Amino acid sequence: MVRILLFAGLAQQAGTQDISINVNTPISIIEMKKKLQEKFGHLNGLDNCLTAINEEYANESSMVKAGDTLAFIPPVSGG
Amino acid sequence: MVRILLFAGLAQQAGTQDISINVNTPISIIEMKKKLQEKFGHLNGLDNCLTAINEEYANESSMVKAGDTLAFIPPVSGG
Amino acid sequence: MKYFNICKEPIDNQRVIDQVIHHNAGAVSVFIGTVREMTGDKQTKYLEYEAYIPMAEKQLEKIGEEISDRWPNAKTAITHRIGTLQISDVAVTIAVSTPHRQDAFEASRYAIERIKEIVPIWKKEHYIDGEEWVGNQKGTKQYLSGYPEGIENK
Amino acid sequence: MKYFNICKEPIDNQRVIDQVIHHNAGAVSVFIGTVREMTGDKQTKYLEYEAYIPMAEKQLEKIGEEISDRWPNAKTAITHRIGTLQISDVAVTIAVSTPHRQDAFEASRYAIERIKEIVPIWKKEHYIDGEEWVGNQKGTKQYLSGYPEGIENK
Repeated sequence: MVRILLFAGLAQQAGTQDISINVNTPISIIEMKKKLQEKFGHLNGLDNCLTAINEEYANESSMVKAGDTLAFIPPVSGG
Repeated sequence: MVRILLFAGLAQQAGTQDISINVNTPISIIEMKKKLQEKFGHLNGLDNCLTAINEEYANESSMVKAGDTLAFIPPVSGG
Repeated sequence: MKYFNICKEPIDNQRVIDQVIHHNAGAVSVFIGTVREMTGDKQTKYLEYEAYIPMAEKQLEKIGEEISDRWPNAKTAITHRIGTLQISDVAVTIAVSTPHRQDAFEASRYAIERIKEIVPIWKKEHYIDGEEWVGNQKGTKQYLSGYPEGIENK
Repeated sequence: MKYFNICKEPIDNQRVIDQVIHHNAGAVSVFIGTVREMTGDKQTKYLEYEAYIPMAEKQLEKIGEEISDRWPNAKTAITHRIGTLQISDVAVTIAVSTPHRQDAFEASRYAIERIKEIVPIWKKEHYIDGEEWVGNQKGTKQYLSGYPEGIENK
């Protein structure tokens, strides 16, 4: 299982912040985005948001494997 | 009487912070500096320090009269 | 208290300041972000901040390291509050101490700019007449590399 | 408490900060000057500050007015301590609030630079091996006009 974290507008659209998705072999973040859209329908901002694997920024071609935590990070607005 | 205030190194050299000097008619700050040097001998830094009359910066040709407070202000170093 | 901290309670500014004062500091520049009521003609009722807490604290720590790289004698502490904040509440307190004042100002300013770039914290404005997540949620800004500015693939 | 204050007791930073926080402030830049132990290879034991108190408070107030002229929505509070200060003690706390952060940083920095130019406060360094009044007491700097920079004859 890969733990998926959603925040801000993404979490609001999906109606959840924290889900798990089963993966048998490592898959890229791009592929995981497709899985998410299958599950939740179109999520505004998913395409261009940042991502982090295990709390470190990653890019779309980075691979996630079972046990990883993948976070989708909309444009930040702290401060 | 004109009240004279001295600070920092000037007060230390003169051995006092606060003295009064009698004036019958208004005199310029330049003249008052001469009176001070007569009283205390040479005071290092008196020539080029700033001055204030009644808590406002003044210049050497400004006149002081009885009832005024004249402060000699060595280069400041607050902060 | 942690030097790089996400908290849910009101921020104690003095505690953040105390974390950076030491015998060879001569200057402390503190930046405090507070909740402002008016933005243009929009009136804020209150704000909500959300964070990816463990990663946000790591990114704050990274900002502290970047500051130490650029200003070798600087010491940094940052606390950001999340949850519901009312008008005038403190959202973030940054304190940077250095031997001399110019560095303190520059480093403190650097810290707030970096927070707005790389720290996973989100602000939702609750206006009198609506609400919105702030930060270009509509997706008009592209992060072509997949990374925020200054964050590199390792 | 006065917004522009010379005090003999330790400075309460939070009280200075509280004086400038209000509903349309979004940013507060605070500058805190502390007593540093080492200056080059000179070791400070403690400092003494002296002020021409009523004039110093007037000049601090003048700095506040200058800031309001340059940054119209800024609100400023400044407290400077005098007397004997030990290493790490706070000598001065400046707080400036503005709607947006850039102005707060600029105004706070402006305030500390102006304090060093026009406010009649003097610092005496007590080093391990001697003491001296700081601030060009030897008289090598000339004030040709009789006024410090930016102070004009009225």
